[in-house]
This record gives sequence, structure tokens and C-alpha cells, in this order.
Amino acid sequence: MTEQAVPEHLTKTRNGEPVTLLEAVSEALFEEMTRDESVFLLGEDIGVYGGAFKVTRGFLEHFGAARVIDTPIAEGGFTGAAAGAAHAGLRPVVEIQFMDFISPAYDVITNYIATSLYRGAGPMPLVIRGPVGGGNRGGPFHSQNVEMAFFHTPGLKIVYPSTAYDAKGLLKAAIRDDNPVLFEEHKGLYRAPALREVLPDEDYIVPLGVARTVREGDALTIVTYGAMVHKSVEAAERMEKEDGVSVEIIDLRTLLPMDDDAIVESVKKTGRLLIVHEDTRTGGIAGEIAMRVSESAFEWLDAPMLRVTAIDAPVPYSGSLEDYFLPQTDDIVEAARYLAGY
Amino acid sequence: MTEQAVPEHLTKTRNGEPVTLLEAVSEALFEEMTRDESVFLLGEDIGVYGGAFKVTRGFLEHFGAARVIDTPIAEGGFTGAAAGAAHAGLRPVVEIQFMDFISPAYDVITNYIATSLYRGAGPMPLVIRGPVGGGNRGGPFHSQNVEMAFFHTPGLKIVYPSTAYDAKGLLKAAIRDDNPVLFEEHKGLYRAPALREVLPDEDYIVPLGVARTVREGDALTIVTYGAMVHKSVEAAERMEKEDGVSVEIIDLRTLLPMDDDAIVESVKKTGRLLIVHEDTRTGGIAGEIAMRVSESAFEWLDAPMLRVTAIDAPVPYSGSLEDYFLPQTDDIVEAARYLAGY
Amino acid sequence: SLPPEAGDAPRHAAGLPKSVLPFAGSGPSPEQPATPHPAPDFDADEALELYRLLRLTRAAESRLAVLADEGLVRMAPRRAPLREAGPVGSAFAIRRATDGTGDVFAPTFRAAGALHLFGVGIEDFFRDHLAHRVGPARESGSELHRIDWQTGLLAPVVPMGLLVEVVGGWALGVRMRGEERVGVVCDSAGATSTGAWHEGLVFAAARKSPLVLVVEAPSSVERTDKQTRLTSFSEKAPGYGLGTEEADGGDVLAVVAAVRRASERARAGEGVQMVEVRYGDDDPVERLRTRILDAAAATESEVDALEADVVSRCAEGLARARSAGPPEAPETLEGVYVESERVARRIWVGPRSQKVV
Amino acid sequence: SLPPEAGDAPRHAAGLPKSVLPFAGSGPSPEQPATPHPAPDFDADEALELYRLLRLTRAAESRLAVLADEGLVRMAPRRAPLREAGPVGSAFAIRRATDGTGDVFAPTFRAAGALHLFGVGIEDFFRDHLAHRVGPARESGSELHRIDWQTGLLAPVVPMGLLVEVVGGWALGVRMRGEERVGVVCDSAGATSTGAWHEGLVFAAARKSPLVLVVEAPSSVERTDKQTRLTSFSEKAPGYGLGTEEADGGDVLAVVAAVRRASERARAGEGVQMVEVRYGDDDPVERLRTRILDAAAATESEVDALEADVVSRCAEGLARARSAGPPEAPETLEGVYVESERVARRIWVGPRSQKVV
Ligand SMILES: Cc1ncc(C[n+]2csc(CCOP(=O)(O)OP(=O)(O)O)c2C)c(N)n1
Ligand SMILES: Cc1ncc(C[n+]2csc(CCOP(=O)(O)OP(=O)(O)O)c2C)c(N)n1
Ligand SMILES: [Mg+2]
Ligand SMILES: [Mg+2]
Repeated sequence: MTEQAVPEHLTKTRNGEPVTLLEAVSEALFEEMTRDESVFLLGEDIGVYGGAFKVTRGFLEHFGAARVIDTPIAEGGFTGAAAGAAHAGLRPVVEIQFMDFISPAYDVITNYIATSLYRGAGPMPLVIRGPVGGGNRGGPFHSQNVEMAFFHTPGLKIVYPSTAYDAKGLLKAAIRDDNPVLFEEHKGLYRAPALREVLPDEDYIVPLGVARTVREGDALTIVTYGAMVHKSVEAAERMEKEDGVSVEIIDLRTLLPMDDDAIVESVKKTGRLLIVHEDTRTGGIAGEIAMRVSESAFEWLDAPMLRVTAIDAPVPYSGSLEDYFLPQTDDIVEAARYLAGY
Repeated sequence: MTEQAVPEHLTKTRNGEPVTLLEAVSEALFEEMTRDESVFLLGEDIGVYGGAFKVTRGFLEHFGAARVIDTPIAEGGFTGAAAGAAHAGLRPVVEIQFMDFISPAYDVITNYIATSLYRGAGPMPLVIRGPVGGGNRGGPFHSQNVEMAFFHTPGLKIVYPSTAYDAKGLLKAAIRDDNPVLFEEHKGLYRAPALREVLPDEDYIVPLGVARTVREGDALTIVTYGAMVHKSVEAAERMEKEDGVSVEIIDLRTLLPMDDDAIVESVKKTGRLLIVHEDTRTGGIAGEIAMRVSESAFEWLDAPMLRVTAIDAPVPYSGSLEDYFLPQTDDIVEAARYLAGY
Repeated sequence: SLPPEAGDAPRHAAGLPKSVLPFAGSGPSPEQPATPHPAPDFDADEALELYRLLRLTRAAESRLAVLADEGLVRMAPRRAPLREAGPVGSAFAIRRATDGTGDVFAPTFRAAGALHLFGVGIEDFFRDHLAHRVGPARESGSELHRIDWQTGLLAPVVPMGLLVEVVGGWALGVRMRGEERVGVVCDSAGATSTGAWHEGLVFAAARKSPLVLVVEAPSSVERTDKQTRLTSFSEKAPGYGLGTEEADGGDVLAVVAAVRRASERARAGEGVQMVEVRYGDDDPVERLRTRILDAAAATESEVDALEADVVSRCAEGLARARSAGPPEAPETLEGVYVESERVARRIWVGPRSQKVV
Repeated sequence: SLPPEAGDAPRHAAGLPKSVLPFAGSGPSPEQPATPHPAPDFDADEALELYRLLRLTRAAESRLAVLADEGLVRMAPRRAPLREAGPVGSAFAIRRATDGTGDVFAPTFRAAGALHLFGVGIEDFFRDHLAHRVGPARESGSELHRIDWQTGLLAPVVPMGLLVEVVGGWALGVRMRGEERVGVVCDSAGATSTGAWHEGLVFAAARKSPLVLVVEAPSSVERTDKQTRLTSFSEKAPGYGLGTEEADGGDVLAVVAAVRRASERARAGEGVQMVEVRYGDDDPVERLRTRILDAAAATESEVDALEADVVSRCAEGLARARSAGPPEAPETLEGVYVESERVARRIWVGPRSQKVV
């Protein structure tokens, strides 16, 4: 590694300045690439252009073209190649320009990458990361959440951070993990001013598979992740003020493997469960959560487990339709009030 | 259409002879192609070779090469082409040689085919069918169940028959449906002697979206589909005999859209729900069922909703491992006893 | 369904009827060319029509850029400049009809003029981008989702390459029905890297489907390098057994001629054709203007008037589109399934799930 | 990890050490060729080794067919006959080592002899197919899942084309690490239709990765027709900017030579190479036998003895494999995640989910 200076825009944490979630992702990548020469990046327009969202701005100049690889538009090809590079002892991090475009890589991810260890090909230290989520008027092909395309695939891990701190710590943990990890970054959180925070100026990680209790409460449990964490907090604050009811919120952070204990312990305390996810409804992750709670804490349930989700449709392009399509704070308040009063 | 004679092996129903599930599928295809000139077939080795499982044996000779198309090994390419042909007013039926190989078509199915109507491209009368399921020592790439790769995609329908009667009637309904339908045929049921039955010698369909009550009971409800219907029946019969307990079994038949009413009504009657699926556990369809029952019938539940499923792993090749991996009748009995005694 | 101005139209028209042309009746009269010059080596009527369409495309694109700056259009395609000739020339070259009997055209972006030929008026173009409701697209979204089987327009889904599969299949389908129609897909160079492009082409080539593939190739080798080590995409054609044409993307007349040759070969049953449109630094709009003037196909003031007309119609269309309202939510959410009711469920509590004990 | 008979081996050996060769010490002694004939135009040692491997492949395959008939092996690849030279010749041509420093080889099927070169003894070969436990493959399954990074063997996943992506990436990776190693993928003709093959190749070609692609092309145009209108797959190479070689699949020595040339070019940094192995009706085993005898590289009785030896070793290996038991379930189900415990959950009832009221 060259002893080149760290690019200015990546020194915020070092200077004690707050960073956005996007900057936290950039810092995580930069630090891991600096720490470990086997870490390298592949993706469309991540080099010369610095990435569609500029996550890797300055990386090409700093780390060179061998470690910051601009790829053709062939998500299957370069994700599969990353798997091969992982076999060769490297630790590739793939950027999918919009996670919607992970679908051409579905075959290699589910059939090859996820089964590598099981088939005897050895560990697969590979991270596939990229922007997800709606609310940006991106239409059906720039707004998808992709967790449920992969949640059913044994061998994968899936991470979906909601804060800058977690994004950095989880991404660093994902890069150091020897399993393949899908890492979803919500576009709406990338530059959200409210999420700016000063991060510890140290090499911290946030372990995969451990949920976070965002706020404690006793009236009901909301299990959620990603952008919905913040809408859930809004809803909880409103209920605190208007109804005098305290809502506990669990941010899953890692969807697979899921932190069952955190969920079950909370439900045992509150007796009521609301699951909130931005992704569409049928076949969403809410089902698995409900199933597990039923298996492990049925007797503690004092009300039906409910969910607030997007509508079962492609993501609409029109703003008015998209707002209607997505779960909103009002929906969460409505469902939570129903449960609290049950 | 030529007035050629029906091939001998496709006249069993006409002659009042029993057919296997596989033969029922063949008859459905044959009848629909005869009824409607716009129906045609695409797939690997379906023409000259008659298909890997011989489902389309004799079709090439009868209907000609324009309607029985041998394709290159390009599942995305020919599934996408089928979508285009549907736009042109045809009703294509795609065979995926083993449904495991649907993954290269994941992109076009989820992004194009499922969204066609919504994007204003019009209806999409397209059936994608093929063999699924384990128990055949096929290993990880010839044994998969693929419903959960697509269950989360609004716009698709998913059908998974368990009997010859249903296979024929559901496939005919699927071909006549104006939505894209994924049609899963379990290899282990294809030629199972126990499933031979005499079918009505008439043009019947089984409507999509309607479950079937396989047997009535009051102690608990088992919701299942595909090959697990038969293991569940075995379990129920054993419990009837050994425990004097009567188990109700619902065969979903169509997974998407799901027949919520049938499930909920049964659970309201029995108060206990066991979901059995051959597919792997985490993110399996059991979750969605549990969630819906929680939403609609929580107060009627007298016991936790449980599930019996395959283990979270790729499908093992070894027979001993595969038996261990798959849900077995003993597992169903064990879980059902637990619930009945709860 | 066509926009209202379409009216009745003859079947298999070689061009759209005048009533559907963007600015029928306006602009210079081609019957009166300036005379001292030699007769042009091109059809003057066609050249002027193409010039209008190129101008329209550019005018529309620059307004789209403004809307993007204003934050009103999020998914405005950011594309390299000077690329109007590919989609416009291709759209112009093929057989258009308004009753679902013509060729089918699937452009990518930068195609306002091409869309116009397939019945999308300039107001609709902007309404689509602004997501101000119009047309059949349920999600009312953007140029990207405009589909009209009557005029033969299949605007793209975003994941690149997929339309090669789909239009190839459509072409197979119409041929099975005995119709002599051709499908044309325009794709940027990057699409050639996708597995979808490959699989679509392999299958279409094996079936000899009447498909024309227009590959819009950038001139810069540097930009291409990350995708392929080739300098010409036509080198890919023999690997699929395709016929080929090449055309200079700075010369819309050349594009028209190349796509015409290719599409007639496809129509004649010669199988899939590839047209490589190679872009350089030439401005196709300026070049055609010069050519028209040099050949005295129109006078400078006639061309200026035509330009002014395009610009003002563009401005008017945009103004009307802006003032149109957004769609209403529940109504436009239908259409996920053919038979579906208007189900829009973000929360759900079973009607009898209330405490009963 | 190598099977026990492997022993210590030199790094970067051009061939496996004798101790790993299938029948070290057996068969004719190459030091004593029959003398009246002219010197052969090939290396006699190599030819005899190749002959053993071809014979072994055929013997193993025919036993596999019997096991399939008995219902003991379900996923026995049914393949066109006479295809031994592709995998065997390719495996033989490249640099093998036993300590993870050699080239990497990814065959499809019909490769018993090739697998042998990469450390899979004949007993293991049958144990894999019978799923009688052996080796590192967690699911203990079949030739298809045999992977050994020490010898450089990456036997395929079934979905065709994927290994082009993966081995291309492996090749990129080792080059990034400064190692002069080459990855070789053998694929049947059908794989060239897949998007995975295309995308893998596009990326590997753009990176100039040291990858050699062996395309095993059937001679029959009829069989190929549904996949492509080409008669030669090499026509695909220019579309990716690949170097090419062709070899007659009836002539294993030609395959070895072609793959050697291709792999050395790839090693030298010349980027991805394609070798088309074209099969005809020639039997590669008989042909090599004739050639060995004609050149007097061995006597007929020596060759007969070698054949008998192969057959009896094959029978012995199979007998041992048959008598080995199946794997034990819970133990072998681990390995879904690196850190996972042996979790095998078909039913689950939370420990405290029993009725508590
Ligand atoms: C499968 C897929 N992956 C990624 C994208 C995102 N994307 C849209 S345009 C584009 C770049 C296109 O580059 P090129 O083909 O050169 O087009 P041009 O430069 O002419 O716009 C990318 C990566 C996509 N649309 N589809
Ligand atoms: C993506 C994918 N689709 C389907 C299959 C199933 N399959 C296995 S072998 C085969 C035929 C292969 O034909 P070809 O490439 O000509 O090989 P050969 O005839 O030489 O065996 C097919 C369709 C597969 N393995 N992968
Ligand atoms: Mg470009
Ligand atoms: Mg073949």
C-alpha cells in the first residue's frame, strides 16, 4: 500500500466531524482496504466516476485501478468473478449500482456463492453491497428492497443498517466475515441530515447477527430495520406524547441470521408485536418473524401479531402513488394504537 | 391444426384408464394445445427428445416444430422470448428442465414478466412449468423447490399440485389465465403409483386460488401442499389410528394468491395450526401463513402455530443426508401430537 | 390506445399519417425547394421530417435536464450528448401503423422524437416524466414505461438487455402468426455485456426471428474499454450468425438507410440483424441542417422557423404537462393482477380478529 | 486436502508426482520401446500416460452407467460418447501441483481420468458418485462437487456457465496476487448459450484474466442447431477479443498441444483464450492406441496389460467404494455457515413455549 494521504472528504471522523450514513459506508470501505490488502472493490462506474452515489469517490486515485475495478454491465459476471477471487484468497466487495440490478446475479449468488462452503469450496468472504429502498421517485427499477429475494437462501447473511454508526461497524464486520454477506444501504438514509453523527475515531465493528434496542417500552414491541426504524421512532414518540404509551423498538440490523433472542425477549416483556418493513407485504420478512415468535413465545402474546408494510405492487414512479404505496408513520401509529389498546 | 390422431399414450383418460400425475400434465398440455392454437411450448429438449421427463413425448410429431420449440440452454432468453410472444397474442408454456434452472430467468420473471400488466404492457398469459422437489437423490441442483424465490413478487401466481386430478385441472386453468403463472410439478409425484387415478373424460379445470380440504378433522389443521400433502395424510392416518385424533388437512394447491379463507376457517374450527412444507425453513411460506392467521384468527388459536420443514441447507446429494434433510412423516406426527396435546 | 390527435390511419403505413406527425402542416413546404443547387442525394421531405424530430429530441432533452435540476424529475436519463440519430433514425426507418399492425420499436433513452413517431405527443412525453397522469402506464411513470401496442411502442424496462429477449420473442410470435412485422431494439453499448442481451440474441438467432438490434456504440475506446476490448461491436455479430450494418451516428440519414436495409432483411426471413451506430463528435442536428441547406432542400429562414416552432411547441407541451395534476393514488394502484380489485393494504387487521373472549 | 496416496509433491510440477499418478509403476516400461519403427513424433511417456487416463475414464464411465441402471447413482451424467479427450487432454496440459500453487481446472463430466490427475483416486471417484462419504464435500455428493484447492480442482456446479464467471474471477485474483497461474474451464457447447458464460467471459476478457475456456463442440450440426446457427464456436471468440485454438477431439495429443499453447499465452498475459475441441466419430482411445503401436511406443501386449490393469483397478476401486458406508447425517450437515453449529431443525418448539397458564 502506498503511504498516500487520506482524501480530504474521508477524514471527517478523524477530525471529529459528523458523517452521513453514506460517508460512514465510504469510511468503512476505505479503512478496510487500508487495513487489509486483500480487500478490493468491483462495480459499475465505481472507479473513474466514483460510483453512482459517490461512495467510492477518490478510491481509484488512492488505491489504484487493480483494487477499484470498473466493471462492464454484467452483474452476474462480476459477482461470480468476485466469488472466484474470494477462492483465490481475496476479500472482494461488490457494488451493485442499484440493488434492483442484483437480479442478473441471482443465479450465481444462490447456486454458487451461498453453497460454496457447503459444497466444500471453502469460505466465501464476499460482500455485495448497494443502495436500496423507495421514497426517491425512482420507479420500479431504482427503488426495490432485495432482502426477500435472498432471505430464503441458506448460507447467506443479510445486513441492513439504519444509522451511520451501524453502517460503518456492520460493513467492517461484513468485510471481515468469512460468509457471503448482502449489505443493503437505503438511499433515503444516505444523506439524511438527521442521521449525521460523530463516529468513534477507532477501529470498531458492530457484530453481525445482533439486533439493537432503539428505545425501550412496555406497551408493545415494534420489530423493524432500515428506513422504517426512523418512521417507527417518529410513531413511538407521537404515541408517547399523545397517548402516554411507551413503545419498544428493535432494529434488526442483521436480517439473516436473525437475532431471535432480542425479538422474543422483548415480546415476552410487552406481549404485543408489530412488525414494520418497507418491503412489500406478501412474503415479506414479517412472516418469518411472526412464525418464530409463535414458536417461541406464543403464550406471552396478548394480541395478534400485526405488520405494516408496503403494498403488494411494483414500486410506483409517481410521487403521490409512491407515498401511498410505502408504509408511513401514520400507518404505524394506527396499527400500534390498535395493538396497545387491544 | 392437423386432424392427426391423438398419440396412443395420451388417450388413457379417453379410454377410462388411470393416469399418473405426469400423464395428467401431458394431457393438460395436449388438450390446451388442441383447444387453442395460440398455446405453444418452449424448453430444453422438449421436442425431439420429448423432455427430460418425457412430459411432451409425441408433441413435436403431433403439433409440429413451430409449436414445440427446442431451445438453447438460455432460460432467461427463452422465458423472456415467451413473454414477448405473449405480447404478440400467443399463450406460451415454458418448460424449465429442472426448476432449479429457473434462476437465470429470475431477472426477466421478476422485473419484466411480473410487472408487465402494471407497466401498461398488457396481460401476460404465460405459464412457466417444470419439475421440482427432493427425495430423488438429485443433489443441490436437481431438487430445489422454487416457490419462495417468486412468492414475494406481486403480479405472479404460483401453483403446486399434489394429485393428478389437480395437476391437470390447475394446469389447464393456468394456461387460460391472463396472469403469468409458475407451475411446480414434484418429481417424486410424477410417476407415483399411488397417485394414479381415473380422470373425468371432459374439459374440466380447477380454479386457481382455491385450496382443497383433503380430509376433515377437529383436533388440528395442517396446511400444506405438493408432496407433503401425502406425508401429512400418512401422519393423520397414523394419529387417527394410534391416538384417536382427527386432523384436518388443507392442500393449498395455489400458493399465490393464497386461499386465506380456507386456512382461517379451518383454524377457527380446530384452534391449532401446523404448516408443513418440503422447502427449507427460514423464509419459507410457513411464515406468511402464520402471519395471516395471526392477523385474522389470533383469538381462535389455542396453541402456537408450528411448522415442519426441510432443514436450512442446500439439498444434500447423499440419500442418508437427504432423508435427514427432508421433513418426514415422523416429524409431522411428532409436531401434530405436540399440538393436539397442547 | 393512441393520443386523441391520432385519428384514423391506414394500415401498414410506411410513415405515420400526417395527422400524427408532430407538427403536420407547419414548417417549410417541401414542394418549393430553392432551385440553383443540384438535386439533393436524399429525399427532402424525409430529411426535413427527420430534422424536426432531431430538434424536438434535443429540445425535449434539454428541458428534461432543467426539470431534473429542479428536482421534479428524478430518473432523467443522464446520457452522453449527440446521440439523437440512433433512436430517431431507427424509429423513422421502420413500418409504422396505428392499429397494431406495424413494426414494434423499443428505444432506450433520448428518444423524444422517436417516441413522437409512435404516438407520444410532447405534452405526454413531459407528463410521463413528471408522473402527471396520462396514458396506459399504471404507475404513470416516465418515458421508461410507455407502452402502446397500437402504434408499436415498447419503451424499456430499466434492467439492460431484457428487451432483446422480449422483442425477439414478440418477433417470433408475430412470425408464427404469419404477420410480416419486425421488432427493433435500440440498446446502448453497455447492454451488450449483459447475459440477457446474449441469451435473447442466442435464442432469436436460433429461431431466425425478425429482430433488428441497434447497438449505439460510443466512439471513445476509453469508455468502451471497461466493457469490452473491442472497438467495433459488429465483431460480435458472427458469433451469433447475425447480419450486420454499420452507420455513422452523426448522420441520421445513414442510420435510416442502415436500419431500413436491416429491417427489410429481417422481414424477408434472413434472421436477426445488428446495426452498429457509431457515434463520434459530430452533431447530427447541425450536420443535417447543413446538408439540407447545402442541398437547398429548404431555406435558412425556413429551417429557422421550423426550429422556432419546435421550441415553442416543446415549451407549450411542457407548460401543459406541468399544470396537469399527479395521479390519484388508489385508482392507479390497480393492475397488479388482471382480475385484482383495488387492494391497497399496508395495515391489515382481520375483521373478526378483535378480542372475542 | 489430498487423498492419502498423494504423499509429498514438488511445487509447480509439470505433472503430478508419480506417487499420485493412477497406476504408478504399473503398465509397460517406457524405457524399452520396440525398436524397428521410426521415432514417434510425440513423447512416448506422455502418450502412455494419456492412454491410461483415457482408458480409465472410459472404464469408469461404463461402470457408472451400470450403477445408474442399478438405481444407485441418480445423477450420472448422460453424455454423448467418445468425449474423453477434452477433459483428459486439458487436465494433462496444464501445470499441476499438490500444494495449492498450480493451475486450476474445472471440468464438466466424463472426466474420471482428468480428476485423477487432480488427486481424485478411482475409489474416491466412485464413492463420490455413490455418496459414500469421502473428501471435503459436505454433502458428500458426486463428482460434481469435488473441490480441492491443493491440487487445483474445481469440479462444477450444475447450472451451466457459472464456472466461467468464477474461474475467471479466480484467475483475476491470482494475478492480482502476482502468481503465474492459469484457470481452465471445460464446458459443453450448450454452456455457450448461457448468460453466465457470456457475462463471465465479458468480464474476464475486459480484465485480461489468465483464463482458458475449453468448448467441447459436437460435430453434428443438427445437435448444435437449436443452440446456435454456427458450425464453429470459435466464431464467438472475436466478439470477446479472445485468442483461439482448435483441436480434433478424436486426438488427445492435439488437445494437449492446443491447451498448452493457449494456457501459456494466458499465463504470459495475453488474456482469455478459447480452445474449441471438435468431436467427430473418431474414438480417441482407439486412435491413440493405434498411434502408440504404430510408433512402437509400446508393444501390443504391453498395451493390453495396461488396459487389463486399468480395468482391474477400476473394479477394485468400485468394490471398495461400494462397501464403504453412507455418511452420517447430523455430522455432515454442518457447513452452511462458517461459524454454524450442527443445527438441523425440521421441527422446532421453543423451549418455553409450552402452556404456562
Ligand atoms: C442490468 C443493469 N445494470 C445496471 C443498470 C444501470 N445503468 C443504467 S445506464 C448505465 C450505464 C450505461 O452505459 P452505456 O451502455 O455505455 O450507455 P451510455 O453511456 O450510452 O448511456 C447503467 C450501468 C441497468 N440499467 N441495468
Ligand atoms: C443453466 C442450466 N440449464 C439447464 C441445465 C440442464 N442440462 C444439463 S446438461 C444439458 C444439456 C447439455 O447439452 P450440451 O451442452 O450439448 O452437452 P452435451 O450434449 O455435450 O452433454 C442440460 C440442458 C443445466 N445444467 N444448466
Ligand atoms: Mg457509455
Ligand atoms: Mg450436446
